[in-house]
Amino acid sequence: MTDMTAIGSIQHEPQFKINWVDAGPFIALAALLLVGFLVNPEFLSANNIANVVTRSAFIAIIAVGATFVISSGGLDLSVGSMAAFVTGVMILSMNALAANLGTSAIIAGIGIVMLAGVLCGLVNGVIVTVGKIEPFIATLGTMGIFRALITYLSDGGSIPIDRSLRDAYRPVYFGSLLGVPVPIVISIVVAVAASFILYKTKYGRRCAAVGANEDVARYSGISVTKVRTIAYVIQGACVAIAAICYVPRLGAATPTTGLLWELQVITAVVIGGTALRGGKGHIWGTVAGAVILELIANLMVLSDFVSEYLVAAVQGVIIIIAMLIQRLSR
Amino acid sequence: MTDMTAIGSIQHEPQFKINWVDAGPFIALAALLLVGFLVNPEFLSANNIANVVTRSAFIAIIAVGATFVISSGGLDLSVGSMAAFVTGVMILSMNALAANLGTSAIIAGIGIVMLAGVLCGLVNGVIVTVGKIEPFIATLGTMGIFRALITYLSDGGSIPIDRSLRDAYRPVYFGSLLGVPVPIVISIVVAVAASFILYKTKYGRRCAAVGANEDVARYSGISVTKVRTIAYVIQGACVAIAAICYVPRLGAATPTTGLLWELQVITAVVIGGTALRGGKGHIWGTVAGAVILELIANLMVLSDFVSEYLVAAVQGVIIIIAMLIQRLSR
Amino acid sequence: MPRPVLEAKGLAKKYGQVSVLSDVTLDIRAGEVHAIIGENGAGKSTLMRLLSGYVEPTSGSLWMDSAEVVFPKPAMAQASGIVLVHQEILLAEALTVAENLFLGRELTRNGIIDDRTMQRITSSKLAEIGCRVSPSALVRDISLADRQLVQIARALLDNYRLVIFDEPTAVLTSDEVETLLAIIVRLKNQGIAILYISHRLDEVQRLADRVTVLRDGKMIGTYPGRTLSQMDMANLMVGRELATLYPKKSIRCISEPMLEVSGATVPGFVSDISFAVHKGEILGFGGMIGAGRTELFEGILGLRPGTAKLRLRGESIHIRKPLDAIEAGIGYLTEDRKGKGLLLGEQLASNLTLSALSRVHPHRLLRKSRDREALVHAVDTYDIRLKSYSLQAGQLSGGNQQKLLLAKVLLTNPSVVIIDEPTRGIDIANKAQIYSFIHKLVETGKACIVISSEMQELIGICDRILVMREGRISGEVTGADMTENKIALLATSNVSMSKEFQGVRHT
Amino acid sequence: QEKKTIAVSIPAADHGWTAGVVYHANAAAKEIKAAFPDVDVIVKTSPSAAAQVSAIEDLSAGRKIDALVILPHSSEELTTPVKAIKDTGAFVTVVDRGLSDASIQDLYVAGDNIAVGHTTARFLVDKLAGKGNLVVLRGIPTVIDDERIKGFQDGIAGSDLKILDIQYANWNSDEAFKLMQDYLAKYPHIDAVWANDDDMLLGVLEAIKQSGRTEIKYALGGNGMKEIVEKVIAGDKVTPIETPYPPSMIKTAIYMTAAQFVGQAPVRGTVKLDAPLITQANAKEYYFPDSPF
Ligand SMILES: Nc1ncnc2c1ncn2[C@@H]1O[C@H](COP(=O)(O)OP(=O)(O)OP(=O)(O)O)[C@@H](O)[C@H]1O
Ligand SMILES: Nc1ncnc2c1ncn2[C@@H]1O[C@H](COP(=O)(O)OP(=O)(O)OP(=O)(O)O)[C@@H](O)[C@H]1O
Ligand SMILES: [Mg+2]
Ligand SMILES: [Mg+2]
Repeated sequence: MTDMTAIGSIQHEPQFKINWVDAGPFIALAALLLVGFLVNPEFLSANNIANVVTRSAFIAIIAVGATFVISSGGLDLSVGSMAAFVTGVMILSMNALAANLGTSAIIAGIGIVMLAGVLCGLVNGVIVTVGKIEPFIATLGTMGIFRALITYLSDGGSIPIDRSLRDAYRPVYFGSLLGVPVPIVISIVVAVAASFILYKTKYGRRCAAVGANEDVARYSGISVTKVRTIAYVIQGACVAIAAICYVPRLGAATPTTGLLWELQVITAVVIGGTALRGGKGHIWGTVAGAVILELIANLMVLSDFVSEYLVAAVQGVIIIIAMLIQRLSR
Repeated sequence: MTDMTAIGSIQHEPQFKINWVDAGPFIALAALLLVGFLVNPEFLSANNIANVVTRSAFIAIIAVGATFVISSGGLDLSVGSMAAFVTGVMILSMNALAANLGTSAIIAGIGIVMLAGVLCGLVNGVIVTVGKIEPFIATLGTMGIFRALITYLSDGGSIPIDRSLRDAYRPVYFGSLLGVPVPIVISIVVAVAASFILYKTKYGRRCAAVGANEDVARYSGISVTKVRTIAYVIQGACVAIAAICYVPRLGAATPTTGLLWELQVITAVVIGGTALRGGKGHIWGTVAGAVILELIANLMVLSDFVSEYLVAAVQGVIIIIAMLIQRLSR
Repeated sequence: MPRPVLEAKGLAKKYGQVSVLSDVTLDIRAGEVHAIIGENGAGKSTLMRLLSGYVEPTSGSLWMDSAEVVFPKPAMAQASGIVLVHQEILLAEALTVAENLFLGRELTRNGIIDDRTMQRITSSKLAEIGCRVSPSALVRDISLADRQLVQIARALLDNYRLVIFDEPTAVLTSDEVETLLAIIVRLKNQGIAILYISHRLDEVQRLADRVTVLRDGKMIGTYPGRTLSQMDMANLMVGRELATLYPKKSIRCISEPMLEVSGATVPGFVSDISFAVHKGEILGFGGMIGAGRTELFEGILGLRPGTAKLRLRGESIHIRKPLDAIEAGIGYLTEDRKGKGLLLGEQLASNLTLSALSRVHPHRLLRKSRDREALVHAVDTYDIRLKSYSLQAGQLSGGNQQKLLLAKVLLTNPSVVIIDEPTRGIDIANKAQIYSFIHKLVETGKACIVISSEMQELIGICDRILVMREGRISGEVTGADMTENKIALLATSNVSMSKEFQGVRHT
Repeated sequence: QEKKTIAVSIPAADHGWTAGVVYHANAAAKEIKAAFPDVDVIVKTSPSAAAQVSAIEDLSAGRKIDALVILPHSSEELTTPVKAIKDTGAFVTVVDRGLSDASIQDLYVAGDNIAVGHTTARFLVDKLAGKGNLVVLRGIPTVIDDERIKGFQDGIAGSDLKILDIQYANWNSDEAFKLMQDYLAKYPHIDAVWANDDDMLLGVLEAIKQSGRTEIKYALGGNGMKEIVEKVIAGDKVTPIETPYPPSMIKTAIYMTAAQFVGQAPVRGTVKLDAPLITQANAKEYYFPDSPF
């Protein structure tokens, strides 16, 4: 036999490698910014961009959680109603505590909403994993449940935050830290923490493994139930964090709060490059996806071409084009 | 050496075999009927059951189409808006033709709506297969597009059917054939035709193969693109048929027509036993799923236990329980 | 005598009413290679799954260190020191090689995933067994053989007391097999117990200290390895005397070209290959793993991007999509039966007829009875061993899946049959059947291309062998030149080609 | 003269009434732009309260706004953002739903949802002689819906009219059709139905027609949809009256706002639209055949 060194000359791993899957959503984002600028130069004004990015924080934070769920092979349609429900719970408990605690009721409220979010996530997780029900249906069910609960809590009306708390709480949405709006800071912190968990811990590795191939994960001694349940719990916590930022912005929880957020969240995750069938999650892509969605809506307001009736159509077209850009740039 | 006769006794398929996957949704349906009867005996009155089954016809017909799409590994979120859009197109063209054609404008309208449905389905199919965009996002995009188009066509208001056609067309929803309401007859015809296509034709086989494993299908000489596109076209045709039954019911298309039908449709398909990740479709299960959903809503109204605020919660719980029954009965 | 690492007493497994394994009693000792042999469907893989916690036995018990143990989960067997390398590849395709290797036992430093170390260990473990893929490559992108090696590396990562190999060499070429066998000997010398399943009886003969024979789910007996010849083993497995393995090469008139391929290029894998296969000819394709044989044919047949000029019976044809190939009469049997060949969750009959639906059902409607007829006929012709016609394809044993796949491809009645690894995982008795089948095919005027990593197989059945290396044809051997040495030389070095090979022979 | 910009922020056309709002707003914008080249009117629709907050931010970030006309999705959620606009010196006109802080509003064109419920209730109390069984359909759980229901409940308080059932039908005619079918199956005797919106009333009427039930004396809605006003004009027995809640109030508001810039007499304060009973006698005044609503 001749020696073996001759084999293996076809090198498939390029030396210099840009991860195009990760870059895709950012390219789409750049394209959108360009189009926006051409449509209306105001679009790129610092003020406008700050506004848009700030308000994309809710969806971004929730979508970061959804990246875990989707990466682990699940799906969560209940996030919008869950956001409304935990917001309601938070405001009710803060208002009740405000009399005794004063503004430190806000701290208590934050603790309570985190607990509520985690519990809601746990419920979703347990139904999906222990009940072994298709995530689509399970979370469609809890979506109805959370929505009904907030309707019940608000008697069909709205739950406004107590006046005495309003001003103390305001900076959480309207304030800024070193010139960066607080919600942006919070979402960056959430995204950093999430990338750490997803890319740097055993749990994150296992999350992707469960989503990529459940059987293989199980045979490798990974508890699929546990991993997926935790993903839903993380989702719940993210919803709670989003709720914390949300309250000062709108000052009330209503039965229509968070309506259809689930669609935006899933869209952000998918535009971000995470496949709906599970596997590797792309946290920063997700964040870019959330910003893209908010930018599209912003562009619709800033441009004057489109009949009000057709806004949804143009939005649909842009989302499809964004996906094409994202896909083709791989 | 032993002789060979021990081997080779191959079992044939058991003669008498209940297919439990298929039976699951029917067991859930039976359980629901029983519960309903206990809650309110009115529930099983012929009149009530006829009403409920009749109005489940739209969802059932569309869901039959969705069974093809989902079975082939796709998803279609646009069905509700598509239904609204093609309904609008149908009414507008019927009204325009009514002056010349009289009541035979209805026939023309039926032709036009079928064409419109098929075209809409084709658009979805092409975006998904040729554009290679995740079906969730692609059809979320077209969902916005169709919804915007009907809003545009109706100026945000409603497109009512011409008075001269109303009475001639009314029997398509309110009439009955041999005592069976026409929409039920139509959905049975659609379901029979669909089971025929899915279980008795080559296309049906290929559809399930594409959904089960795209690669295997491709290596077997099946054009994944073609099969999946056709599934979307079938979905479009089913939406058109549903629209045909729908028009006489309220006599108008509005921007709220078909709102959230997509969720009901997908739920019906999944409760019916078809897996969302693709593979074998269960047409009759789907039909049972559609009836189950409508019965749950009906039960909510007929029972007196539930506060109006909590209806959605109880509905969510029942859907989850129905899925559990469906799953456990396998 | 060393103490047994694991003892099985009266193990039995039933699926529903069907018994696939009964009353197996066996012990595996530290520092021995214990081979399990048997025909396809004899129950070897089932037995291994029972021993390693993937499947729970219907009755019987397992004992370690004189205490009864139960393994409700594979992880528990692994914790007790027992690991199984599967016959079918079980890796997460969307993850990288290193991620797969360390799945479920990731290394961390201060709670943070330590990718650097894991990749380094992966590299060295893979190098040890002669696998050269990058640790950061996605499993989806590596060849089947490499996947198998990754699976093996996974089992060698920790110090297990018993390593079970279920047909580890089925997808490997001879060099890799040698490396693997050397590793197994090393493990054995370290006192590790090895259970080894293979249909390559020469390996069994070289390695095994003891051999246990299964036939139709029953234990025939355990024999000292060295005392058995390959023929003895085959006879024990089959329960009757076996004829020769390879059919006699008949003298056929090979003149008329059937399929001519020129300038075939598959970007990244194959560049500018030309060859022809003739009516009545069996043309072999040899080479090392990664030579690009699979890609060549997938490119030609429209299964992956590639260009080629094709002439079938002298007339030029264009193949843009897989269906064109099937309709033109070119059948291709993929090497990846699990991922690309069969729908594992579907019934046997619908799998069988999937690419030949229009042939099997000439009418508009599908008829169950025609499916059934086709299945019964295929089971009969290809001797597919099954207990019930209503199984799903995934419930067949590996070798029987392969036979089903062969039946599926031949059902399209191709005039050129391209078989990628025809006897992967097929037992010795059935190999002979498949060889004779291939011969019958070409005798009826068809042409056959066989891609195989088993050089003996190529030599045994082919009229002519083309050897590929690094995406090009490096030489051709015919007649008396068809020896393992010649082929191996062409497959691995680039010096020899100039003399012996002057390009493709066109007639 | 400097060009003035009026921004109009309204809910997206998600059912008949909001569609009417969009229609009238667009019509007003077109007319004003044509009549006064120096005034620009930008109409933006938003599907939810959160989106409306965003839209207002976007409008003010993108350009200087001289006046804002807003029909808020909800009071609490929009108070703060509208105040921010007010602080830039813009003139603020609020339509239909007042903000939580009334001092923000320069001009308030108010509909009266409570009156919609109350007027209808008083009519029924009167016609049914204070006795009978009612079923009610609610819209989407929002403040508007709440107020109408509250007005209605106050209106029947003290009489022997009994609400047998009350459920949400999301201001959607399909859902109202189904809900009414179920009410009919559940209750053998119903004297009157109130759907708090005309979209829903259409579904209700269809369900009643299909059932062939004749004991239902009244089926009433609200909002002044043209199909229903036609019925009133025609003297329909079951739907003899209507309560207006005209979407054209947005047009009024836009015109009054524009008057700040072009008119001689700036208008401030509160304009309250009442919800009088539309009967056959006065129905023609409330009939706009060209409106989509
Ligand atoms: N140098 C290399 N390093 C890593 N991977 C390689 C290398 N060369 C080839 N490969 C992998 O091998 C595969 C090509 O093998 P292919 O299956 O075409 O070979 P083959 O000749 O058909 O071999 P066989 O069928 O025996 O496995 C490619 O998918 C590629 O990822
Ligand atoms: N899940 C299952 N349900 C029913 N039958 C099964 C199932 N799994 C395996 N079998 C049957 O068990 C028998 C033994 O299969 P097994 O895989 O153990 O064979 P094997 O000896 O490994 O064969 P091969 O050499 O072909 O791999 C086969 O007849 C197979 O069809
Ligand atoms: Mg096996
Ligand atoms: Mg190969």
